[in-house]
Amino acid sequence: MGHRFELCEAPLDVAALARGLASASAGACVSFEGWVRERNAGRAVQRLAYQAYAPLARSEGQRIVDAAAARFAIEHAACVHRVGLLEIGELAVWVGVSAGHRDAAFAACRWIIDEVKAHVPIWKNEHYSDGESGWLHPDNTPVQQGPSLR
Amino acid sequence: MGHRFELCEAPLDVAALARGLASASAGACVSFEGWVRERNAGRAVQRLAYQAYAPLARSEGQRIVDAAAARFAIEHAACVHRVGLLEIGELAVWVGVSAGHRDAAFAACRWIIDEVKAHVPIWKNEHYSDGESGWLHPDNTPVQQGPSLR
Amino acid sequence: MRLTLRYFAALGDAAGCSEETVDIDAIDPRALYAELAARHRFPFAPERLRVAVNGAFAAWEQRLQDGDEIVFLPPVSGG
Amino acid sequence: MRLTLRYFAALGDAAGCSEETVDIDAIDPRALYAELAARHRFPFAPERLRVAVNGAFAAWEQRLQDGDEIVFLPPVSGG
Repeated sequence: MGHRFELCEAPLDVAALARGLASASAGACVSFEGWVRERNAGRAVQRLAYQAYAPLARSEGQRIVDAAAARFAIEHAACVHRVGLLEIGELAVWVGVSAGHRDAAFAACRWIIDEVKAHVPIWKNEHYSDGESGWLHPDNTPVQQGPSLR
Repeated sequence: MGHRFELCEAPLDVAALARGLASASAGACVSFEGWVRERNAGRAVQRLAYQAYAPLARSEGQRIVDAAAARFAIEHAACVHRVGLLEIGELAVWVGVSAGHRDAAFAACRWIIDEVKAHVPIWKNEHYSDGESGWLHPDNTPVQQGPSLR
Repeated sequence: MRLTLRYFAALGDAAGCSEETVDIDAIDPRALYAELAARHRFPFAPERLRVAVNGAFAAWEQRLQDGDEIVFLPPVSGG
Repeated sequence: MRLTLRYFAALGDAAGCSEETVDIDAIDPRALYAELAARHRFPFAPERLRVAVNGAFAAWEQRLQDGDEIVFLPPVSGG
Protein backbone atom coordinates (compact mmCIF):
# COMPACT_ATOMS: atom_id res chain seq x y z
CA MET A 1 0.00 0.00 0.00
CA GLY A 2 2.99 2.33 0.02
CA HIS A 3 3.07 4.95 2.74
CA ARG A 4 -0.10 6.54 3.96
CA PHE A 5 -1.37 9.00 6.55
CA GLU A 6 -5.06 9.44 7.24
CA LEU A 7 -7.47 11.15 9.58
CA CYS A 8 -10.49 9.11 10.57
CA GLU A 9 -13.73 10.01 12.36
CA ALA A 10 -14.83 6.41 13.01
CA PRO A 11 -13.19 3.74 15.20
CA LEU A 12 -10.14 2.24 13.51
CA ASP A 13 -10.15 -1.28 12.08
CA VAL A 14 -6.68 -2.38 13.14
CA ALA A 15 -6.87 -5.76 11.41
CA ALA A 16 -7.65 -4.13 8.09
CA LEU A 17 -4.91 -1.56 8.59
CA ALA A 18 -2.38 -4.26 9.44
CA ARG A 19 -3.29 -6.28 6.32
CA GLY A 20 -2.17 -3.28 4.27
CA LEU A 21 1.37 -3.76 5.57
CA ALA A 22 1.75 -7.34 4.29
CA SER A 23 4.69 -8.16 2.05
CA ALA A 24 6.37 -11.45 1.18
CA SER A 25 9.77 -9.78 1.56
CA ALA A 26 9.01 -8.35 5.01
CA GLY A 27 10.17 -10.29 8.05
CA ALA A 28 9.12 -7.79 10.71
CA CYS A 29 6.10 -5.66 11.48
CA VAL A 30 5.93 -3.20 14.37
CA SER A 31 2.80 -1.32 15.32
CA PHE A 32 2.07 1.38 17.86
CA GLU A 33 -1.35 2.11 19.33
CA GLY A 34 -2.09 5.22 21.38
CA TRP A 35 -5.03 4.64 23.72
CA VAL A 36 -7.16 7.11 25.68
CA ARG A 37 -6.13 6.82 29.33
CA GLU A 38 -8.53 7.15 32.24
CA ARG A 39 -6.26 9.60 34.04
CA ASN A 40 -3.92 12.40 33.04
CA ALA A 41 -1.84 14.48 35.42
CA GLY A 42 -3.81 13.12 38.37
CA ARG A 43 -7.27 14.00 37.00
CA ALA A 44 -9.94 11.46 36.06
CA VAL A 45 -10.64 11.75 32.34
CA GLN A 46 -14.12 10.84 31.08
CA ARG A 47 -13.52 11.18 27.35
CA LEU A 48 -11.59 13.39 25.02
CA ALA A 49 -11.91 15.12 21.70
CA TYR A 50 -9.30 15.56 19.00
CA GLN A 51 -9.54 18.56 16.71
CA ALA A 52 -7.44 18.75 13.54
CA TYR A 53 -6.69 21.38 10.95
CA ALA A 54 -7.46 18.67 8.43
CA PRO A 55 -5.80 19.79 5.16
CA LEU A 56 -2.52 20.62 6.86
CA ALA A 57 -2.70 17.59 9.19
CA ARG A 58 -3.04 15.32 6.15
CA SER A 59 -0.20 16.89 4.19
CA GLU A 60 2.09 17.07 7.22
CA GLY A 61 1.27 13.48 8.21
CA GLN A 62 1.90 12.28 4.67
CA ARG A 63 5.21 14.14 4.62
CA ILE A 64 6.22 12.28 7.80
CA VAL A 65 5.42 8.75 6.58
CA ASP A 66 7.12 9.50 3.25
CA ALA A 67 10.16 10.79 5.12
CA ALA A 68 10.22 7.62 7.24
CA ALA A 69 10.26 5.51 4.08
CA ALA A 70 13.23 7.52 2.79
CA ARG A 71 15.05 7.39 6.11
CA PHE A 72 14.60 3.71 7.10
CA ALA A 73 14.80 0.42 5.17
CA ILE A 74 11.08 -0.33 5.38
CA GLU A 75 8.45 -1.86 3.12
CA HIS A 76 5.23 -0.12 4.11
CA ALA A 77 4.35 2.54 6.66
CA ALA A 78 0.96 3.86 7.67
CA CYS A 79 -0.48 6.12 10.33
CA VAL A 80 -4.12 6.87 11.08
CA HIS A 81 -5.22 9.42 13.66
CA ARG A 82 -8.74 9.68 15.05
CA VAL A 83 -10.55 13.01 15.21
CA GLY A 84 -13.72 13.79 17.17
CA LEU A 85 -14.94 12.38 20.46
CA LEU A 86 -13.23 9.31 22.00
CA GLU A 87 -14.00 7.23 25.07
CA ILE A 88 -11.53 5.76 27.58
CA GLY A 89 -9.64 2.82 26.11
CA GLU A 90 -10.35 3.82 22.51
CA LEU A 91 -7.60 3.82 19.95
CA ALA A 92 -6.54 7.42 19.21
CA VAL A 93 -3.65 6.82 16.84
CA TRP A 94 -2.21 3.79 15.07
CA VAL A 95 1.19 3.48 13.39
CA GLY A 96 2.26 0.34 11.52
CA VAL A 97 5.53 -0.40 9.73
CA SER A 98 6.66 -3.53 7.88
CA ALA A 99 10.32 -4.08 6.99
CA GLY A 100 12.82 -6.73 6.01
CA HIS A 101 14.29 -6.68 9.51
CA ARG A 102 13.15 -5.58 12.94
CA ASP A 103 15.71 -2.83 13.55
CA ALA A 104 14.22 -0.68 10.80
CA ALA A 105 10.63 -1.57 11.73
CA PHE A 106 11.08 -0.54 15.38
CA ALA A 107 13.05 2.61 14.53
CA ALA A 108 10.64 3.82 11.86
CA CYS A 109 7.53 3.14 13.95
CA ARG A 110 8.96 5.07 16.88
CA TRP A 111 10.14 7.91 14.64
CA ILE A 112 6.74 8.29 12.98
CA ILE A 113 4.75 8.51 16.22
CA ASP A 114 7.27 10.99 17.67
CA GLU A 115 7.10 13.17 14.56
CA VAL A 116 3.32 12.98 14.34
CA LYS A 117 2.95 14.02 17.97
CA ALA A 118 5.41 16.87 17.49
CA HIS A 119 4.28 18.32 14.19
CA VAL A 120 0.83 17.32 12.93
CA PRO A 121 -1.76 20.01 13.74
CA ILE A 122 -4.06 17.99 15.98
CA TRP A 123 -5.18 19.09 19.43
CA LYS A 124 -6.48 17.12 22.38
CA ASN A 125 -9.28 18.38 24.61
CA GLU A 126 -9.79 16.36 27.78
CA HIS A 127 -13.18 16.20 29.45
CA TYR A 128 -12.81 15.56 33.17
CA SER A 129 -15.13 13.77 35.55
CA ASP A 130 -15.71 17.03 37.46
CA GLY A 131 -17.35 18.55 34.36
CA GLU A 132 -14.43 20.72 33.35
CA SER A 133 -12.58 20.37 30.11
CA GLY A 134 -9.52 21.89 28.58
CA TRP A 135 -7.00 21.92 25.78
CA LEU A 136 -3.65 20.34 26.38
CA HIS A 137 -0.10 21.32 25.64
CA PRO A 138 2.26 18.86 23.93
CA ASP A 139 3.48 17.72 27.36
CA ASN A 140 -0.16 17.03 28.40
CA THR A 141 -0.27 19.98 30.80
CA PRO A 142 -3.39 22.13 30.47
CA VAL A 143 -3.19 25.28 28.35
CA GLN A 144 -5.14 27.28 30.95
CA GLN A 145 -2.53 26.85 33.71
CA GLY A 146 0.36 25.96 31.47
CA PRO A 147 3.77 27.55 31.07
CA SER A 148 2.68 29.44 27.97
CA LEU A 149 -0.04 31.47 29.71
CA ARG A 150 1.59 34.86 29.88
CA MET B 1 -3.79 -10.83 31.68
CA GLY B 2 -0.46 -10.33 33.38
CA HIS B 3 2.59 -11.55 31.50
CA ARG B 4 2.41 -14.64 29.38
CA PHE B 5 4.52 -16.72 27.02
CA GLU B 6 3.03 -19.49 24.90
CA LEU B 7 3.86 -21.91 22.13
CA CYS B 8 1.14 -22.45 19.57
CA GLU B 9 0.68 -24.99 16.78
CA ALA B 10 -2.18 -23.17 15.06
CA PRO B 11 -2.18 -19.78 13.31
CA LEU B 12 -2.22 -16.92 15.82
CA ASP B 13 -5.30 -14.77 16.39
CA VAL B 14 -3.64 -11.38 16.74
CA ALA B 15 -6.85 -9.51 17.53
CA ALA B 16 -7.59 -11.82 20.46
CA LEU B 17 -4.01 -11.57 21.69
CA ALA B 18 -4.10 -7.78 21.50
CA ARG B 19 -7.36 -7.61 23.47
CA GLY B 20 -5.53 -9.27 26.34
CA LEU B 21 -3.27 -6.22 26.62
CA ALA B 22 -6.11 -3.74 27.22
CA SER B 23 -5.96 -1.56 30.32
CA ALA B 24 -7.69 1.71 31.16
CA SER B 25 -4.43 3.02 32.60
CA ALA B 26 -2.37 2.17 29.52
CA GLY B 27 -1.76 4.90 26.95
CA ALA B 28 0.52 2.96 24.63
CA CYS B 29 0.63 -0.49 23.07
CA VAL B 30 3.49 -1.72 20.90
CA SER B 31 3.43 -5.03 19.09
CA PHE B 32 5.99 -6.91 17.04
CA GLU B 33 5.18 -9.53 14.43
CA GLY B 34 7.81 -11.80 12.87
CA TRP B 35 6.73 -13.01 9.45
CA VAL B 36 8.08 -15.83 7.29
CA ARG B 37 10.03 -14.22 4.45
CA GLU B 38 10.13 -15.57 0.91
CA ARG B 39 13.92 -15.31 0.76
CA ASN B 40 16.80 -15.78 3.17
CA ALA B 41 20.45 -15.30 2.37
CA GLY B 42 19.63 -15.18 -1.34
CA ARG B 43 17.70 -18.47 -1.45
CA ALA B 44 14.00 -18.80 -2.24
CA VAL B 45 12.20 -20.19 0.80
CA GLN B 46 9.06 -22.25 0.24
CA ARG B 47 8.04 -22.79 3.86
CA LEU B 48 9.70 -23.38 7.18
CA ALA B 49 9.31 -25.43 10.30
CA TYR B 50 9.94 -24.43 13.88
CA GLN B 51 10.94 -27.08 16.38
CA ALA B 52 10.91 -26.34 20.11
CA TYR B 53 12.08 -28.10 23.23
CA ALA B 54 8.66 -27.27 24.61
CA PRO B 55 8.98 -27.50 28.41
CA LEU B 56 12.16 -25.42 28.49
CA ALA B 57 10.92 -23.04 25.77
CA ARG B 58 7.83 -22.32 27.88
CA SER B 59 9.73 -21.77 31.12
CA GLU B 60 12.45 -19.69 29.46
CA GLY B 61 9.88 -17.61 27.55
CA GLN B 62 7.88 -17.03 30.71
CA ARG B 63 11.06 -15.98 32.53
CA ILE B 64 11.69 -13.41 29.79
CA VAL B 65 8.23 -11.78 29.85
CA ASP B 66 8.30 -11.73 33.65
CA ALA B 67 11.74 -10.13 33.57
CA ALA B 68 10.45 -7.51 31.11
CA ALA B 69 7.65 -6.64 33.53
CA ALA B 70 10.19 -6.18 36.32
CA ARG B 71 12.57 -4.18 34.14
CA PHE B 72 10.17 -1.78 32.36
CA ALA B 73 7.15 0.25 33.51
CA ILE B 74 4.59 -1.81 31.62
CA GLU B 75 1.04 -3.04 32.20
CA HIS B 76 0.87 -6.32 30.26
CA ALA B 77 3.31 -8.26 28.13
CA ALA B 78 2.74 -11.35 26.05
CA CYS B 79 4.63 -13.40 23.52
CA VAL B 80 3.41 -16.33 21.43
CA HIS B 81 5.67 -18.37 19.17
CA ARG B 82 4.45 -20.74 16.48
CA VAL B 83 5.82 -24.27 16.19
CA GLY B 84 5.40 -26.66 13.27
CA LEU B 85 5.13 -25.92 9.57
CA LEU B 86 4.61 -22.32 8.36
CA GLU B 87 4.03 -20.85 4.92
CA ILE B 88 5.47 -17.63 3.46
CA GLY B 89 3.87 -14.56 5.01
CA GLU B 90 2.62 -16.43 8.07
CA LEU B 91 3.08 -15.00 11.52
CA ALA B 92 5.89 -16.86 13.32
CA VAL B 93 6.12 -14.87 16.53
CA TRP B 94 4.05 -12.12 18.15
CA VAL B 95 5.04 -9.84 21.03
CA GLY B 96 2.66 -7.28 22.54
CA VAL B 97 3.23 -4.82 25.37
CA SER B 98 0.91 -2.23 26.89
CA ALA B 99 2.21 0.54 29.14
CA GLY B 100 1.36 3.94 30.54
CA HIS B 101 3.74 5.59 28.11
CA ARG B 102 5.32 4.69 24.81
CA ASP B 103 8.98 4.72 25.91
CA ALA B 104 8.45 1.66 28.09
CA ALA B 105 6.18 -0.05 25.57
CA PHE B 106 8.72 0.23 22.74
CA ALA B 107 11.69 -0.70 24.91
CA ALA B 108 10.01 -3.73 26.49
CA CYS B 109 8.65 -5.04 23.18
CA ARG B 110 12.09 -4.80 21.59
CA TRP B 111 13.78 -6.35 24.60
CA ILE B 112 11.39 -9.32 24.68
CA ILE B 113 11.82 -10.25 21.01
CA ASP B 114 15.61 -9.90 21.28
CA GLU B 115 15.70 -12.12 24.38
CA VAL B 116 13.33 -14.69 22.91
CA LYS B 117 15.40 -14.95 19.74
CA ALA B 118 18.59 -15.27 21.76
CA HIS B 119 17.55 -17.69 24.48
CA VAL B 120 14.34 -19.66 23.91
CA PRO B 121 15.11 -23.18 22.61
CA ILE B 122 13.33 -22.97 19.24
CA TRP B 123 14.97 -23.86 15.94
CA LYS B 124 14.10 -22.84 12.40
CA ASN B 125 14.36 -25.26 9.48
CA GLU B 126 13.99 -23.62 6.06
CA HIS B 127 12.65 -25.58 3.11
CA TYR B 128 14.00 -24.17 -0.13
CA SER B 129 12.44 -24.13 -3.58
CA ASP B 130 15.24 -26.39 -4.90
CA GLY B 131 14.03 -29.15 -2.57
CA GLU B 132 16.79 -28.80 0.00
CA SER B 133 16.22 -27.88 3.60
CA GLY B 134 18.37 -27.05 6.55
CA TRP B 135 18.63 -25.83 10.09
CA LEU B 136 19.66 -22.27 10.70
CA HIS B 137 22.05 -20.57 13.07
CA PRO B 138 20.92 -17.55 15.11
CA ASP B 139 22.28 -15.25 12.39
CA ASN B 140 20.19 -17.15 9.79
CA THR B 141 23.20 -18.79 8.19
CA PRO B 142 22.82 -22.54 7.56
CA VAL B 143 24.23 -24.94 10.13
CA GLN B 144 25.65 -27.18 7.40
CA GLN B 145 28.01 -24.53 6.00
CA GLY B 146 28.05 -22.26 9.02
CA PRO B 147 30.91 -20.99 11.14
CA SER B 148 30.30 -23.62 13.81
CA LEU B 149 30.92 -26.59 11.56
CA ARG B 150 34.28 -27.74 12.80
CA MET C 1 -7.71 43.55 2.85
CA ARG C 2 -10.17 40.71 3.50
CA LEU C 3 -8.69 37.68 5.33
CA THR C 4 -10.25 34.47 6.63
CA LEU C 5 -9.09 33.18 10.01
CA ARG C 6 -9.66 29.65 11.29
CA TYR C 7 -9.17 29.01 14.97
CA PHE C 8 -8.31 25.75 16.70
CA ALA C 9 -8.05 24.54 20.27
CA ALA C 10 -7.42 27.30 22.85
CA LEU C 11 -7.44 29.99 20.17
CA GLY C 12 -10.97 28.97 19.19
CA ASP C 13 -12.08 29.16 22.81
CA ALA C 14 -10.54 32.64 23.17
CA ALA C 15 -12.00 33.93 19.89
CA GLY C 16 -15.38 32.38 20.66
CA CYS C 17 -15.62 31.07 17.10
CA SER C 18 -13.89 28.59 14.80
CA GLU C 19 -13.71 30.95 11.85
CA GLU C 20 -14.03 34.65 11.10
CA THR C 21 -13.48 36.95 8.17
CA VAL C 22 -11.80 40.25 8.94
CA ASP C 23 -11.09 43.44 7.01
CA ILE C 24 -7.74 44.37 8.36
CA ASP C 25 -4.64 46.18 7.30
CA ALA C 26 -1.89 43.65 8.20
CA ILE C 27 1.18 43.26 6.05
CA ASP C 28 2.15 39.80 7.39
CA PRO C 29 1.05 37.12 9.90
CA ARG C 30 3.11 38.75 12.64
CA ALA C 31 1.24 42.04 12.38
CA LEU C 32 -2.06 40.20 11.99
CA TYR C 33 -1.49 38.12 15.13
CA ALA C 34 -0.58 41.20 17.18
CA GLU C 35 -3.86 42.82 16.16
CA LEU C 36 -6.02 39.73 16.76
CA ALA C 37 -4.27 38.68 19.98
CA ALA C 38 -5.13 42.08 21.46
CA ARG C 39 -8.72 41.80 20.25
CA HIS C 40 -9.35 38.22 21.47
CA ARG C 41 -6.90 38.02 24.39
CA PHE C 42 -5.18 34.95 22.93
CA PRO C 43 -3.32 32.96 25.61
CA PHE C 44 -0.14 32.47 23.57
CA ALA C 45 2.88 34.59 22.85
CA PRO C 46 3.54 34.32 19.10
CA GLU C 47 6.82 32.44 19.64
CA ARG C 48 4.69 29.54 20.88
CA LEU C 49 2.75 29.33 17.62
CA ARG C 50 3.29 28.35 14.02
CA VAL C 51 1.34 29.93 11.21
CA ALA C 52 -0.21 28.45 8.07
CA VAL C 53 -1.38 30.41 5.03
CA ASN C 54 -3.74 28.73 2.58
CA GLY C 55 -3.17 25.28 4.07
CA ALA C 56 0.64 25.28 4.20
CA PHE C 57 3.10 26.30 6.88
CA ALA C 58 4.29 29.85 6.26
CA ALA C 59 6.82 32.33 7.59
CA TRP C 60 5.70 35.05 10.01
CA GLU C 61 7.00 37.59 7.49
CA GLN C 62 5.15 36.19 4.47
CA ARG C 63 3.37 39.00 2.61
CA LEU C 64 -0.40 38.50 2.97
CA GLN C 65 -2.76 38.71 -0.01
CA ASP C 66 -6.41 39.64 -0.16
CA GLY C 67 -8.49 36.44 0.30
CA ASP C 68 -5.81 34.46 2.17
CA GLU C 69 -6.84 31.89 4.78
CA ILE C 70 -4.63 32.18 7.84
CA VAL C 71 -4.38 29.73 10.73
CA PHE C 72 -2.35 30.34 13.86
CA LEU C 73 -1.41 26.92 15.19
CA PRO C 74 -1.17 26.37 18.95
CA PRO C 75 1.36 23.80 20.15
CA VAL C 76 0.00 20.48 18.93
CA SER C 77 -1.10 17.69 21.27
CA GLY C 78 -2.14 14.80 19.04
CA GLY C 79 -1.24 11.17 19.62
CA MET D 1 23.66 -45.51 34.18
CA ARG D 2 20.56 -45.21 32.00
CA LEU D 3 20.03 -41.75 30.43
CA THR D 4 17.44 -40.38 28.01
CA LEU D 5 18.63 -38.03 25.30
CA ARG D 6 16.37 -35.79 23.26
CA TYR D 7 17.78 -34.29 20.08
CA PHE D 8 16.70 -31.14 18.30
CA ALA D 9 17.53 -29.45 15.02
CA ALA D 10 20.92 -30.37 13.53
CA LEU D 11 21.67 -32.75 16.42
CA GLY D 12 18.53 -34.72 15.59
CA ASP D 13 19.59 -34.92 11.94
CA ALA D 14 23.05 -36.15 12.94
CA ALA D 15 21.74 -38.70 15.47
CA GLY D 16 19.08 -39.87 13.05
CA CYS D 17 16.48 -39.83 15.83
CA SER D 18 14.74 -37.38 18.13
CA GLU D 19 15.25 -39.43 21.26
CA GLU D 20 17.34 -42.30 22.50
CA THR D 21 18.02 -44.10 25.75
CA VAL D 22 21.64 -44.99 26.41
CA ASP D 23 23.45 -47.03 29.02
CA ILE D 24 26.58 -45.05 29.46
CA ASP D 25 29.15 -44.28 32.06
CA ALA D 26 29.32 -40.47 31.98
CA ILE D 27 29.86 -38.42 35.10
CA ASP D 28 28.54 -35.14 33.68
CA PRO D 29 27.10 -33.62 30.48
CA ARG D 30 30.59 -32.72 29.27
CA ALA D 31 31.74 -36.35 29.32
CA LEU D 32 28.41 -37.48 27.89
CA TYR D 33 28.62 -35.07 24.97
CA ALA D 34 32.18 -36.14 24.13
CA GLU D 35 31.02 -39.75 23.95
CA LEU D 36 27.89 -39.05 21.90
CA ALA D 37 29.52 -36.49 19.59
CA ALA D 38 32.06 -39.11 18.58
CA ARG D 39 29.33 -41.70 18.07
CA HIS D 40 26.95 -39.43 16.04
CA ARG D 41 29.44 -37.01 14.47
CA PHE D 42 27.63 -34.00 15.90
CA PRO D 43 28.44 -30.80 13.93
CA PHE D 44 29.01 -28.61 17.01
CA ALA D 45 31.89 -28.06 19.37
CA PRO D 46 30.48 -28.16 22.92
CA GLU D 47 31.24 -24.44 23.46
CA ARG D 48 28.51 -23.71 20.90
CA LEU D 49 25.88 -25.58 22.90
CA ARG D 50 23.94 -25.24 26.11
CA VAL D 51 22.76 -28.22 28.09
CA ALA D 52 19.51 -28.94 29.90
CA VAL D 53 18.93 -31.68 32.45
CA ASN D 54 15.35 -32.66 33.28
CA GLY D 55 13.89 -29.60 31.55
CA ALA D 56 16.09 -26.91 33.08
CA PHE D 57 19.36 -25.35 31.97
CA ALA D 58 22.27 -27.04 33.69
CA ALA D 59 26.02 -26.73 34.08
CA TRP D 60 28.34 -28.90 31.99
CA GLU D 61 29.80 -30.19 35.25
CA GLN D 62 26.47 -31.14 36.85
CA ARG D 63 26.63 -34.68 38.27
CA LEU D 64 24.31 -36.90 36.24
CA GLN D 65 21.87 -39.30 37.90
CA ASP D 66 20.38 -42.51 36.64
CA GLY D 67 17.16 -41.73 34.74
CA ASP D 68 18.05 -38.13 33.85
CA GLU D 69 16.77 -36.59 30.62
CA ILE D 70 19.53 -34.64 28.91
CA VAL D 71 19.17 -32.22 26.00
CA PHE D 72 22.11 -30.62 24.23
CA LEU D 73 20.78 -27.36 22.81
CA PRO D 74 22.14 -26.10 19.48
CA PRO D 75 22.30 -22.32 19.02
CA VAL D 76 18.66 -21.24 18.87
CA SER D 77 17.08 -19.65 15.79
CA GLY D 78 13.50 -18.83 16.75
CA GLY D 79 11.70 -15.60 15.93
